[in-house]
Amino acid sequence: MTKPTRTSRTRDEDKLDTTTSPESAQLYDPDNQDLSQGRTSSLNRWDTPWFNWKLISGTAIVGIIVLIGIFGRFLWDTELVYVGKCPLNLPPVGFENSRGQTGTWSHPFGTENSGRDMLALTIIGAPNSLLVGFVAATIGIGIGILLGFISGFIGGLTDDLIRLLAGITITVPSLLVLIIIQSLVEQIGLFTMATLLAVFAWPGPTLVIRGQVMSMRESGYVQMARLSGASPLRIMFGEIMPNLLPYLAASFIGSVSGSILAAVGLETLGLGPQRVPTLGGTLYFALEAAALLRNMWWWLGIPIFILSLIFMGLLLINLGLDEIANPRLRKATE
Amino acid sequence: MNTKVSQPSPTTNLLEVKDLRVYYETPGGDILAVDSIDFELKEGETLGLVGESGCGKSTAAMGILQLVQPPGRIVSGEVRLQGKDLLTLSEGKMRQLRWSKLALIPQGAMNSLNPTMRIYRQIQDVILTHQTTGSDKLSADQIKNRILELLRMVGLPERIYQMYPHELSGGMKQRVCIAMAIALNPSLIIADESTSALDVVVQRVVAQTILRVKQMLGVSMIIIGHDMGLMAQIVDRIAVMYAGKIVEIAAVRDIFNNPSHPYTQLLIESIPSLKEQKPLKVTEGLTHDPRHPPPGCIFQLRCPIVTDQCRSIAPKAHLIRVEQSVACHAYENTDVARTV
Amino acid sequence: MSHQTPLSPKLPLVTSLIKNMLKILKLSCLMLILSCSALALKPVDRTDTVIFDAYGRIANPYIFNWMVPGATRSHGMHQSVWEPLFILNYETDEIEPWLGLSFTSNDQLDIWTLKIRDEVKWADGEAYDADDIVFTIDLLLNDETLSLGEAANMQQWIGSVEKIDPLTVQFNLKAPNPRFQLDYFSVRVWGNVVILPQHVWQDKDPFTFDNFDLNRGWPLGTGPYRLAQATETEFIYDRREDWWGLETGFQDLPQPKRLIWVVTGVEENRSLLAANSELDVVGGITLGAFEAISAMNPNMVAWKAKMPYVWLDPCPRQISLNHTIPPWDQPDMRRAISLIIDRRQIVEIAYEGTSFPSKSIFVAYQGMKPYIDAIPHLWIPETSDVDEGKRLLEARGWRLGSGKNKFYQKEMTDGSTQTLSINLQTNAAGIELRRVADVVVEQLRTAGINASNRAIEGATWNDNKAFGKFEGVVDWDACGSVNEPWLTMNRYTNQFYRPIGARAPGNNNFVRWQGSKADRYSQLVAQIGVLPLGGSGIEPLFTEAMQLFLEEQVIIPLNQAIMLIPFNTTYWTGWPTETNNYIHPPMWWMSAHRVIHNLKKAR
Amino acid sequence: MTGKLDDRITFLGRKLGVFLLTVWTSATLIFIIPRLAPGDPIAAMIARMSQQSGYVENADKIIEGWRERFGLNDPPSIQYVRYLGNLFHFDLGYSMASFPATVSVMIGRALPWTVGLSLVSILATFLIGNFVGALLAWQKTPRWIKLCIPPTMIFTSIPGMLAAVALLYIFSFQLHRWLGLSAPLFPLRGAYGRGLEPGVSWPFILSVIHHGILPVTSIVLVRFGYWALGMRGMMITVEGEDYMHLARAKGLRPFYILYHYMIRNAILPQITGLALSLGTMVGGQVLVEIIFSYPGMGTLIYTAVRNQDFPVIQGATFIIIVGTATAVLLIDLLYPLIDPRISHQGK
Repeated sequence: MTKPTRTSRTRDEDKLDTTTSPESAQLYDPDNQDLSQGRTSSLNRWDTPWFNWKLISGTAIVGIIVLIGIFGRFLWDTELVYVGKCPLNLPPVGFENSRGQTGTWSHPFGTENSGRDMLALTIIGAPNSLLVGFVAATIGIGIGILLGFISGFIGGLTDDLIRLLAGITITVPSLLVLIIIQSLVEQIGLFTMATLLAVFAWPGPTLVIRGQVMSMRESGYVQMARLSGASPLRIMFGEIMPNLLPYLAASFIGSVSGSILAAVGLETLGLGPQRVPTLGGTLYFALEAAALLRNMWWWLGIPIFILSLIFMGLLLINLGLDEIANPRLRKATE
Repeated sequence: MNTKVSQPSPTTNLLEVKDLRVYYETPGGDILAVDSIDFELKEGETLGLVGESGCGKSTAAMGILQLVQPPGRIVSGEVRLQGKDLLTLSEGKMRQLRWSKLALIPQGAMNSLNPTMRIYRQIQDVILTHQTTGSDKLSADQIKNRILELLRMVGLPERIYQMYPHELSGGMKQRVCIAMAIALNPSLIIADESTSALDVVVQRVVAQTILRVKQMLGVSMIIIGHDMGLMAQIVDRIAVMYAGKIVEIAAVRDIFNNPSHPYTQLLIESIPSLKEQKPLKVTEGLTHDPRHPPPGCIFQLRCPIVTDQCRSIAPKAHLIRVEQSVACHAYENTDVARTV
Repeated sequence: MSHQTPLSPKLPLVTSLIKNMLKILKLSCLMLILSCSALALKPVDRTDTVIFDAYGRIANPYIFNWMVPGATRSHGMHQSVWEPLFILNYETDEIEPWLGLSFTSNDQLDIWTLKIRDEVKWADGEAYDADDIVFTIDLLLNDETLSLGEAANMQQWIGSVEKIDPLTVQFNLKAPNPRFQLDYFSVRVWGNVVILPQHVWQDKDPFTFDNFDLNRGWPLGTGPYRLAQATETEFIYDRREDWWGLETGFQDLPQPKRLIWVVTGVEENRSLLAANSELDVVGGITLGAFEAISAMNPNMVAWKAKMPYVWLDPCPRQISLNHTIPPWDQPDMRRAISLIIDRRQIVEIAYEGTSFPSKSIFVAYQGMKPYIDAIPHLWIPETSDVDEGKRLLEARGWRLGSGKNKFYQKEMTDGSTQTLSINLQTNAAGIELRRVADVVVEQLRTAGINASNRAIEGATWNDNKAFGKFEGVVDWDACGSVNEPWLTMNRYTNQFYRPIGARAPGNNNFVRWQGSKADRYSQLVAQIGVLPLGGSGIEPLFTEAMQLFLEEQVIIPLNQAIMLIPFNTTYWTGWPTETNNYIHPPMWWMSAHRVIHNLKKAR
Repeated sequence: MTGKLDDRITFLGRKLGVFLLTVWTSATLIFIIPRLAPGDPIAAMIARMSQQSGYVENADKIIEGWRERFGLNDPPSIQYVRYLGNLFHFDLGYSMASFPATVSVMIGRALPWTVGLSLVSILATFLIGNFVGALLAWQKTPRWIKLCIPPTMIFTSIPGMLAAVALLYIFSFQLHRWLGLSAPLFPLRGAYGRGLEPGVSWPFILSVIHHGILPVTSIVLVRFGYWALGMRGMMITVEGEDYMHLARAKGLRPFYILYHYMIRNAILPQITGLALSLGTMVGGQVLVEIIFSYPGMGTLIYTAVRNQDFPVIQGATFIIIVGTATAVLLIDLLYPLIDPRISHQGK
C-alpha cells in the first residue's frame, strides 16, 4: 500500500484521500457533505467567509466614527464642547428654534443650553462612547476568556467556584454597585468608567466560553492533541482558541455594545464622567432640560442618531461574525 | 389504501426521470450537482443509486421528491410518477402527493426524528395530514392501532410508541423511519443512505427490515448508498453516478460480473478482498471544478483509458447488452439496440 | 433601647419567616384587591378642582405623622389640612396670625406667651386648645432620642411649657431667643411645628403611629379640607363645609371644592400635564420648559410676568472652600477665586438668564433689604475682575505656566512644582449645582486654575462637607435668614468649628473658619442673637461682623437661588404674582393656605 | 430517565447548595457594598429635610438619635449578624429614608406594579421577538415581510428610556394635537387614572391597561430585537437539521412544520433566557419607571440607592437575588422537563 506523501498535496487531495479509505469499499464521507458546501470555499480566493457584506458595512460604519474622532479634531474647534463657548440653544443650520433664532454655519449642528457645540460634541463624544465600550469589553472579555478557559478546562472545584462568582455578579444589581464605586473614586474619567463597567461585563462571556471550551475539550482533535502529549496551554491556545476566534470576536462586539449601552445608561442618569463630553452625558442634560418639550430635537436627536449608528454598526459586525462562526446562518442569507 | 389507481402511461414504468438537472447556485457559478440524468423504475422494482460522496445521488433523490433546498434548484427535466409529471404540479398538489405516493427513508437516521415529539406523534402526523376529509377518516383508536401495527412490522416493541427519539438507539430510529415510510402504503420509497451512519451489524438489521417491508408491500424503491456489498443484496438494478451524471446502469449481476464503465470498474475493484491486496486506483487523478466541467467526458481526469475523443466529446449512453447501458466512448461500437 | 434588635420583633423562626413572607404577599394583593379608602369619592367638576404638583415619588403615602423624618407633609397636608399658628409674609415682612392671635415675649426674651383664636375646632368637632399645644410640645420635649422632628430644637430652647387658660400657653425658655415665634411657629420657611390633636395622639407611639385611618377621620386637622383619598401617586382633599373659620367669621370657605396633589415625575411630564391644563400649579421648572408650555397654553403665568419669570428661593448658591487645605487656607486665594468668577455668566448660562448674581451672602428678600443696603461698599462688585484675581495669585508666588501647561504653578519648598488646581464637589441629586459648577470650572480654567468638578451622591456629598473631605463645594449652606441676618451669620461662628475628620454639627461652619477674626465675629453674632428682631442696636454689630466675614472671604457667594413656579389660569385665578403680591408663591409651603383661600374660579 | 434516585438526590442537593451559597454571598455583598460608600444615610435624610426647609437646626443631635435607633452605632459584625438573622426571618425592617414605613410595606406596594409591568412586557417581548425571529428565518415568509422587519430592529439600538421619552412625546403629547383631538391618546404618567380607587373594577382595570400601554411598548420596542436575532439563529440551526428534511418529505403543511418542528425546537434555548428575565424582573425597569412615574421597584431601588437607605436597598435587592437565584435553580431543575433530550444525568 502506497501512502501518499502529504506535504505536496492540496487540501482537496487530502479530502479525497480520506473519502476512499482502504478499509472498506464504501465511498464514505463522515460529514456526508453535499456539493453545495465545502468545496466552493477553497476554489475562489474572494469567496472567503470573512468577505461578508454585513461585517464590511458594520466595520465601515464604526470605522467612519473612529475616523471622525481622529480627524474631526483637526477640522473643527473641539474646545467648543465646553460650557459657555457658544451662544445657547441654537438650532442646526436650516432650522429655527422656538425663539425664532436660525442656525448658523459657525455651529452647523446647533448648540445646547450650556453653550456646547453639537458638532464638537459629536466629534469628541462618539469616539469616546466607542472607547469606553471597547475598553470595557476588552477587560470583560479578557477576564471572560481567562476564567472561561480555566473553568472549562480544569473543571472541578475551580469550575464550581468561578461559576458561583459569575452567578453572584449576575444577581447583585449593577446600578447599586456602580453608584457606590463611583462615590469611592476620586474623579471619573473614561477609563475609570470602562473599568467599572467591566466589573459586570465578564460573567456572561465567562459562562459561554466555559461551555464552548467544555464541549471542545471532548472533541476529537483536542483528544488527539492531548494523546500526543501537548501541554494544556498549547491545547488551550493552539487548538481550542483558534476555533473559538470568530465566536470570541462576536461576543466581544456584543460586549462592546452592551458596555456602551450601560455607559450611556449611567451617563443618562447623570453618573458619567464630568468634564469629558459623552453622548450619554448630552442626553442627561437634554432630558434634564426638557429638550423635547422645548422642541430642541437636535439636542436629543443627534446623540440618539449617533448612538443608533454605532449600535447598528456593531450589530452588523456581530451578525457578520455570527455568520462566519456559524456557516448555516451564512447559507440562509445567501 | 389503494395506490394503483390508473396508469395512463402505456409502459409499466412507475417512475420515469428524463433529463433531470439540479444546479446549486454559488457566487462562482452554478454547480452542476445533477446534470441531465435519465432512468426509469418499474412497478415493484428496486433500483440502487451508487456513487462517491458528492456525486449528486442524494440531490437526484431530492430532485425526484422536489425537495431541493435553496440555493439548489431544478433547472429542467421531467419526473413522471405513474405518468404524472411532478415538476408541473403545484406546491399544494405536490405536498399531498408526498408520502402518500412518495416516501423517504432519510439519511442520517440519528437526527431525522424531531427530538421534541414522541414517536407516535411523528407517525401520526403523516396519517392525519394525508387523511382525506371524507369517510375513510380514522378514529383515534384506529390510528393508534395502525401505528402499533407499523411498529410491529419493522420489528419494534410497543413501548416505543410513547418514547422520545433520544431514548432510542440508531437502528431503532432508522426502523421508526421505515415504519413511518410505509405508513401510507406509498408507491415509491426512496431510501437515502439509510444505513450509512449505523454500525455494520445494525446496518444488516435495517437492510433486512427494508427488504422484508419491500417484500411484504411490493413497493418500488430507490436505494441510495455507497456500500456496493449491501446493495448487491437488496436491489434489482444499480445506477452508478459520477459527478452528477449516471455513467452506467445495469442489473446487479451485470454490474458485478461485467462492470463496463471505467469508473464502475474502479468501484468494483476497490471492494477489498482477503485473498489479494489491490492498489487503490480511485485515488489517482483529479476531480474537476463542478462549476466548470471539462468538455467531453466527465471522468476524463481520472480515467485510466482516456483518449483524445474523451477530452472533447461527451459520451452518450450505449446499451451494451439488455438492461445495461454505459456512457463511455469505449463502447461506441458495441451498441446493442438504442440509446436510452 | 435594646441593642440587639432595634426595631425588629423576635418571633419563633418558622412562624416569623412565613408570616413575614406572607405579609409582603398579602400587602401586594391587598393593594390590588381592596380599596384603599373606605369613603367613596363623589365626582367633582374639574372647574371646582385645583390640581397641584407633588413633585417626585412619595416614599410612604400612608404615613401622616409629620414628626418622623421620612413622612411627607407638603403633598397637601400642611397646605390644606394642618393650619399654622402664624405665617411670615415675605412680601409684607409681617407675621400674620392664623390659628394664633398673638405671640409675645417678656423683655428678657425668655418667656413667650401664645394666645390662640377662640372656637377653633378639629375636624371631628373637638376643640383646638392650649391642651393640644402643651401636649405636642411636651411630647417633643420628652423625646430623649431627639429623633422626632423639631424635638431637638424644642429641647434646645424650651425649659417648660404651661397652659395658662384654654386659649393661652406660656413657654419658659432656657435662654433668651428673639426669634422663638419666627423660627418655630411662623412658617418662616416651608413649614413649622404642627400642633397635634391630643385626643388622637395621647395613647400612640409617636415613632411608629401612621396617623392614617380615613374611617376615623385621621389624619385629623383643623383646615377647611379633609383627606379623602391617598394613593401612591395621588392625594385628594375635599372641602369641609363645617370648617371652624366659617363659623367664627375668620374667613370664608375657599372656593375650590377639591384639591388634588399628583406625583408628576420628570420635568417633561409635569410640563406636558400643565400644558394640557391637567395641572394648575407646577413645582419649579426650567425656563425652557416654561417657555414651551407658555407657547402651548397661553394661560400660564408665573411670579414675574416677563423674563426671568422667577421668584427667589431662600437659599442662595455659593462656593465653600475648605479653610484647612492649602493654598485655599489663604483669604487672598479665596478672594482671587471670587474675583475671577463671572457671576453674570453663571446666571446667563447655568440659569439661562433666570437668576441674579448674589451681591451679599443673603437672599435678596424684602425683609433682608435693610441689612443688605446697610453696607453697600462691602459687597461683591457687579463685574468680575480677573486681572485683580490673577494679581492676588501672583502675589502669592504662583506663576502662569507656559506652552502646553497653561495653569498657574509654584515651586514648593521641597523643590517640586505644584499646579494650582481645585476640585469642586456638587450634589448629584440635582442638575442645577452641576451646571453652575460647569461654568465656574471653565472660568477658572481660562484664568489658569486647573479646576474640575464632580457630582456625587447626596449622602456622600453631605458627609464630605461635614467631615471636611473636600477642597471646594458648590452649596447653599449659608441658607437660613429670610427677614433678619442672625440665622445665616450664626452658621459660621466658632462654636461649630470642628477639626477635619470630626462632623461639623449640622454642616454649620463646615468650611472650618477659625482664628482671631472668627472669634471676634462669633462674639458679635452672639450679641446680635439676643437683641429683639429689628432692634436698632443690631446695625453696628452687623456691619463689623460682616466686614470680618468678607475680609476673610469665608464663603464665595455666587447667585440667588430661583424658583420658576408656573400657575395655570385656565380654571383658577388669584395666584400670587409680583403685581398681586399678597404672599410669596411657593405652593409646597405651609403658607399656601393663604393662596388657596384667595383662589377664584376663572369661569 | 436513566438517572437513579441517588443521582437525582445528589443533583438536587448540589443545586440547592449552590442556590443557598449564591443567596448568602450576595446577601453579604449587599450588606457590605452600600456601607463602603462614604456617607451616612441619616445625615442624608436630614440633608434632604434641609433642602425643604432651608436649614435644620440641631441636625447633629437628630442624626445621633436616629443612628442609635437604627443600630448604626453598633459594630459592623453585630449589625451583620442581626441583618442575616432578620433576613432569615424575612424581616426586612424599617426604611431609613422614609421611617416609619417598613421595607416590607414599601416593597409590597411597589411589587405588584413592577411585576405587572415587567410580566406583560417580558412576555410580550418574548412572544413578539420570537415570532419575528421565526418569520425572519422561515423560508416561506413573504419577501415583503422579511424586508419590513429589519428596519424595526433599529429600535434595538436605542436605550429604552429614550424610546420611552419619544413615545411619551408622540402619543401623549403631540399626536392628539396633530389629529385635532381634545385629549391625549395615552396618559402621561402614573399607573392608573386620577380619582380611581384601586380594586377589582372595570374602570380601574381598563385604566391600568391604558396607562400600561406606553411603558410596555417602550420596553418591548427596544428588547424584542434581541429575542428575534436569537430566535433567527436558532431557527436557522434547526432549519438545517435532518428532521426538517424529513418533515418536508412527509408532506406536512408548512404551518404545521413551522410550529411543531421548527419553533418547538428553536425555542428551547430561548426559554432559559425567558426564565432568567422573569427571575430578574422584580428589579423593575429603573429608567422607564422613572419616566412614566410608574410606582414600581425600579424607582424604589433607585431612590433607595441614591439615599443610601440601607434597609430598603438590602430588602429590595434581596428579593431580586432570591428571584434570580430561584430562576437559575428552576432552569436547572425544570429544563429536563421542557427539553426531553436533556436528563438530570448531565454534567
